[in-house]
Amino acid sequence: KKADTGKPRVALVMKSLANEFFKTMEDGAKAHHKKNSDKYELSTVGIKDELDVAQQIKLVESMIAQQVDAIVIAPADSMALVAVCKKALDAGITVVNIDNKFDAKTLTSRNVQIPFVGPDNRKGAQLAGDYLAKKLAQGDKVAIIEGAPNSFNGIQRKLGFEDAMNSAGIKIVSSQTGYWETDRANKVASANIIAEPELKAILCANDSMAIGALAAVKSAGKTDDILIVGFDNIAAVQRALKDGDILCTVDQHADQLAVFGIDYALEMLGKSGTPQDQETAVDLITAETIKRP
Amino acid sequence: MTDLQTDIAFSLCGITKSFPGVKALSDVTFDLKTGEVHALVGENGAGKSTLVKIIAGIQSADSGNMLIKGKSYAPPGRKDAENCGVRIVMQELNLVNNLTVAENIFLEKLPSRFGFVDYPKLNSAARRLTQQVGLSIDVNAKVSQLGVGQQQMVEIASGLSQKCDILILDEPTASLTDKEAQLLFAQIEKLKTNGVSIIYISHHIDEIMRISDTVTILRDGQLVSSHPTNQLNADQIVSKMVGRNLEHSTLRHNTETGPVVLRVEGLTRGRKVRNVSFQVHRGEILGIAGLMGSGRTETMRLIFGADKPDSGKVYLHNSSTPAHIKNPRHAVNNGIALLTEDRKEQGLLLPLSISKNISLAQLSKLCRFGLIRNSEEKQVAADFIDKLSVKSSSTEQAVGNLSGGNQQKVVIAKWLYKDSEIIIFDEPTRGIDVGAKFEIYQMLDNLTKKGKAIIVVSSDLKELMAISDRIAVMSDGKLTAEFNSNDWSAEKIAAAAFSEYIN
Amino acid sequence: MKKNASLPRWMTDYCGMAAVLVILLAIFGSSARNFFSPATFRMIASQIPDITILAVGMTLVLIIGGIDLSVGSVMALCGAVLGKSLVAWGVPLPLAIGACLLGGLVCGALNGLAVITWKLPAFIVTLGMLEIARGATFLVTDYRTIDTGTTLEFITETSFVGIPLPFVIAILIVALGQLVLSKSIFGRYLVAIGTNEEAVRLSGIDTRPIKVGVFALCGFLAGLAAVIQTARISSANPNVGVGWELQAIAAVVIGGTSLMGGRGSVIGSFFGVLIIAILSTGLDQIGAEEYVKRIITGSAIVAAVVLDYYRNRLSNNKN
Amino acid sequence: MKKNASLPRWMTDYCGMAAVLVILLAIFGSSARNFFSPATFRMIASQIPDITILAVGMTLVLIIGGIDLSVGSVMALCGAVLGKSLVAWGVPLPLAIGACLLGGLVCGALNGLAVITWKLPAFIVTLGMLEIARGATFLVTDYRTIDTGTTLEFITETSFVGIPLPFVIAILIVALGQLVLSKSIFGRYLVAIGTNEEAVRLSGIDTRPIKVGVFALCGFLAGLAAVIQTARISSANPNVGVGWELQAIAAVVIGGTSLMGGRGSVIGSFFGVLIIAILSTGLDQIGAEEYVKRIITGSAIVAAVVLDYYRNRLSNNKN
Ligand SMILES: Nc1ncnc2c1ncn2[C@@H]1O[C@H](COP(=O)(O)OP(=O)(O)OP(=O)(O)O)[C@@H](O)[C@H]1O
Ligand SMILES: Nc1ncnc2c1ncn2[C@@H]1O[C@H](COP(=O)(O)OP(=O)(O)OP(=O)(O)O)[C@@H](O)[C@H]1O
Ligand SMILES: [Mg+2]
Ligand SMILES: [Mg+2]
Repeated sequence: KKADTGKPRVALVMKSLANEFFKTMEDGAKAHHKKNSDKYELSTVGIKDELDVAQQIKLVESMIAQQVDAIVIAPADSMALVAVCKKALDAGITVVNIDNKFDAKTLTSRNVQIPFVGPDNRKGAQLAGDYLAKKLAQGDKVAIIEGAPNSFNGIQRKLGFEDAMNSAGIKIVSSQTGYWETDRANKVASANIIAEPELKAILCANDSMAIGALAAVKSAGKTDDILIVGFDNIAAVQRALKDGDILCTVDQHADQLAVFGIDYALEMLGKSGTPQDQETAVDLITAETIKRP
Repeated sequence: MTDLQTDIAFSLCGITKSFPGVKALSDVTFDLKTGEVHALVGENGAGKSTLVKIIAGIQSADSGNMLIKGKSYAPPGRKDAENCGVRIVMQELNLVNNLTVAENIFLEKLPSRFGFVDYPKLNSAARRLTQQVGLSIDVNAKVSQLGVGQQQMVEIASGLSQKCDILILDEPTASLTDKEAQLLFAQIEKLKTNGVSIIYISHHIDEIMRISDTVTILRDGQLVSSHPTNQLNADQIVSKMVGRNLEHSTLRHNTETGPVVLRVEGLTRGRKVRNVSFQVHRGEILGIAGLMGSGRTETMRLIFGADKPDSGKVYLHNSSTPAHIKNPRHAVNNGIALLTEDRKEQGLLLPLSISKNISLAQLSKLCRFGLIRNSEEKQVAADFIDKLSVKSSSTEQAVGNLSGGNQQKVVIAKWLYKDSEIIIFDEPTRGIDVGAKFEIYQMLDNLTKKGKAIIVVSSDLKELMAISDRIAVMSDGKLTAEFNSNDWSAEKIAAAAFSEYIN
Repeated sequence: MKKNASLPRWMTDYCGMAAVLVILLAIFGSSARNFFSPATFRMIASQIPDITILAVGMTLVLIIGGIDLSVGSVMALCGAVLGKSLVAWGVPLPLAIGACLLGGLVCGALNGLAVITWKLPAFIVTLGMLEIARGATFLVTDYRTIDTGTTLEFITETSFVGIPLPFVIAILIVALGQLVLSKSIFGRYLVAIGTNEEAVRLSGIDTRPIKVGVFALCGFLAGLAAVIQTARISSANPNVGVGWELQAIAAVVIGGTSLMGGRGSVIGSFFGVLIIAILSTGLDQIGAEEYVKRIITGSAIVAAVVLDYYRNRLSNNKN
Repeated sequence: MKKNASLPRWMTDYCGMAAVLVILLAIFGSSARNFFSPATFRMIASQIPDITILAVGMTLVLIIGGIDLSVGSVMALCGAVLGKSLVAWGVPLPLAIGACLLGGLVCGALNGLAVITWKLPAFIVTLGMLEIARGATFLVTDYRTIDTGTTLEFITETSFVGIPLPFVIAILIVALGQLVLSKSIFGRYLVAIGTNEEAVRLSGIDTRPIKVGVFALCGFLAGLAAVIQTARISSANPNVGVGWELQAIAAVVIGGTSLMGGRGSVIGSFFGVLIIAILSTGLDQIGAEEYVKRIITGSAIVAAVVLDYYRNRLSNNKN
């Protein structure tokens, strides 16, 4: 069932193509493919935002229709995509899960096995939270700005932040969604700052929201009092990290995430047997780690 | 006929109705006999439409009561009135443009089977009705494709579509030509013999004299008199309406016309306007006569640039090069004004005030530093309200709340304020009362004295013969004849109007 | 002359859109791999039923001169109700589906009632409902996707002569919608209200129940779409349907329905849905970049209505 | 009598909304901590200028009976152009701002031109532009946030007697907008076109340049909003402004502008923006759950227009 060229065809099904993080992921995959163009063919597709589950199902179906050999998917919903991925498996397609882990219960209830290759978001968030905790004292007050409701990664990161704060005895006074957006986060952060004058830090579930929180802190004139934590290590926060405006962020190597998945899929194509999950690295990024070459 | 008591089909007593700023009706009382045509006359804004709307359940009275065949009657809505046997054809068109003629005629009672419209039945019933009123069009045509006159006839057909005991006709002939009016009178005659009572509103006194049995006269919302028609003559009716005697200075003998200011050559658009040529001089009134749908309105719209002609040229001020009038703005800039026949759809900004409607075409004159001077604007409006005796509560009253005739006066005021050189009036006196008509004739006369060139399109032949210097006649899109005041007669004009339809 | 006038009318009404479809198919057929495979068409048939059903409801609402911005949220809410009743509350399937449809009907009727009671613009009422229904969805689902397992799979797996049940339902609804619109008294009143509501009211027809009815119907259809949509993704996702209202409106307008009311066609809307579906499937299959997709989709929406303008001019000139 | 009629008119026009504001302030003042602090008002003043400016443009577009769904995307595109010119292309600041404003003007003018050339509904044209401008934004930014550093900070940091520059600009635009609308010929034409375009055309006024002008102005204001928005978050985000068009429309309609055209007020829109801003700030400050926020926001949007209905009835009865 190989394509005319004889090379395996891998489809990378993304959660969103209109977002920096996923763009980096896609670019990484493309760069990898360029280097290894003799080994496989790659097509990348994605939905316009992370909300349109039905559209992503369509994409998987359309990949099944095109009879690709492997699908590497960052599912927009950890349950809703399981059924269609099962269809792909039934059609003899290799499926690898990246970025957003499928719900374990759903997988077992449908009796499918799809390996997850990716970072542990909760662990990453905890790393950042622990680093922040060192700068704070017990009983200090912080706020969390969450990702979009129902987003698996958003929930994991929130949980990671909470783990760190709880173990350090720091109080979370507010936890509201910023929908991953800069502007929304800016407004929530501004409100937090006013509602809680002793606020010491804002933990944001991604860097776009950290940028919004930073703007809020600046306009409130509290740059020295409130620390900001982000996630993803995007290009736009590099300056803020260096200047210490943002305390730290977490790098889960977006450019490599898809590549790990593709590699794993290619590896699996040759083999049979029960695939295992594979965890990838998450690193804490601070002003110091940046300055290090 | 039995005794007098049972003869009364309907009576109303002490009807009073106020709107913000106006008392439209005060204490109106009269009886309607079975099988009579009861005419309701009065100046614009006298309250005629308001009164019949109350009878038809469209508006409710502030006080007073009504009786139908001795039983108390206070319809909360039009449907209830219809259930009591009262139907109305309203003054303003109320048709659904996107539906067919047949659907419009039977809108409230579409024949159906299992919730689905029974089209064969609907169309044959509609065809019968349109033939009765003399409307020779496809009942499957959309109403939006009809001219105003034809739409008026659809309204009439709709009014006749169901059986009723009392039929109200509010200015049904305002945009009909004589031919259609005659057919309507025949229908009215037939209904009368079937015992239907008819309330008939019109500004045409001759019609009233001809078809009505009783005339009730309203002035400023009050009942002035109610008499059998044969006890009155036309002059008496008019003087009771306006509350004074009108001097008749109707005929116009202004032979002093200047050079040609507008020359139309070979104007053509589809079948509706075919190779029309004519010219108008300074200080002259050119009347345009023709049957309904003969293309008069279309021709005027072409001259004004509201529609694009297929071919033909318009020359202005004796120039030998044709004027480039591509849109109404060019026309207005070239000193042409057009009073459209459909004031509601094309002439007025109904929710806006009188003053804003009058100033619309000439705002730059009211401006200083790019800002409109409101006091000046109101002053201008007040002057015109005075000059044209527009019945209104203030210059800031919404035009939509004025009576039909007064709305027409506002449109006229807008163009008078614009002060163009060539003014085209399409049915300028549609819905205007006798008194005001004479004022408008007077005004037209004054305009010619100022050297304006005027074209008047009218379905009222008598009116045209009274005010025009020349009359051009259109028939089925062609200009078939031109008459001077010394050689025209109603017969000749009618013959020319029919000429293209015969054969 | 009558025959002459009505035949081209019918043809020009849809042949413009059919032409667009053919062009799209030709473009993608030649540029996307395996585009002309039965799988592509099976996929489209399985994917458009929900949006088609929404578009039918939207067509009727637009025809009376209204708009319903809440269909996407209401669909999500109905799906949530369905999922929650099945999974958490253990309600039997027919009852759960009934609750789902009823939920849609109620949301729609509330829209309609607000519109007639306070004479509010439908735009703002349904914008409010968009937020409220989404909030209610979050409340019902606790922001989490509800896995409905295999309970609803029978819906997508039943098929008639190879045509999946949802597609059959959608086609039936389109046919029924068109029939009601063009032949029934209710349908005629919709057109009449959209053209000149005052005239209809003055004819002694109470327009209010008709308006409430249309909004309720639109909500009910959103409930039906929710059943199909939930079955298709085997789960009730609280974020589903965001932006679907605009997609439905775009399809309906491409299909020739006027946003000003008074003119429209359900079959046209179906063509509109097809055009958008094929465009988006095709762009996905050729693997176009997101920005390219956006620009092409936007241009295509405008181009389709521009085409309609020229088609109208053409057919008017012929007459 | 004339005086009597005009004084209450003026007062009732805005006092309904002022009452809503007072109620909101009272509720949040008693439930949110530190709500009545200067910081809250400074924050609101720093956050509403961009949406206020969008709302002014939207008001004018709605008054002519149009709509502009593209303002959010166009703002994002303008921001992207600004950020990219500053950071990647090293364009001097005034030029970059000029390019940003020009970009908005061009997008708006294109909307207007499409509307008049093909007589299309503004809804569908601007829906197309919504997609196209977003696509163009992705193209310009390559989907990435552009950090504008401190270049634009002077905009947010300049202030006059304690009032930040963006707020001053927004207030000026509101005042100017209201003046133009109620006193200038252009403004009068807008109202007239929204009331009965055909009558305006037949009064010898070419409505087409006016319509293009309004859309262009709305686009230009989106560009201006982009400058302020980019300065506020010190970066150009390609996903900014999603859904802002509906937010702006909601504010404008709450402010008493009719979606049918012909009636509206810029000052009213400003009140509408304030109501929505205070509602959302208040809900953020009390830390309400997301579903509560949604339900309250939706209900408040509808409630505000319902209130307007009763206010109108009240003031009509008084006359
Ligand atoms: N809805 C309304 N609001 C305010 N005033 C109104 C309203 N309807 C009618 N009027 C006023 O009531 C008066 C009577 O109007 P009506 O339409 O009954 O006059 P009419 O006799 O039919 O006149 P015409 O011959 O011009 O049709 C007029 O002064 C008019 O301005
Ligand atoms: N918009 C339109 N679409 C199709 N046909 C039209 C339209 N407007 C007018 N007509 C038709 O064109 C013909 C000429 O109409 P026009 O209004 O110019 O005639 P008219 O002489 O002014 O008569 P009327 O007394 O009806 O105003 C009529 O048969 C009319 O039905
Ligand atoms: Mg009248
Ligand atoms: Mg005419």
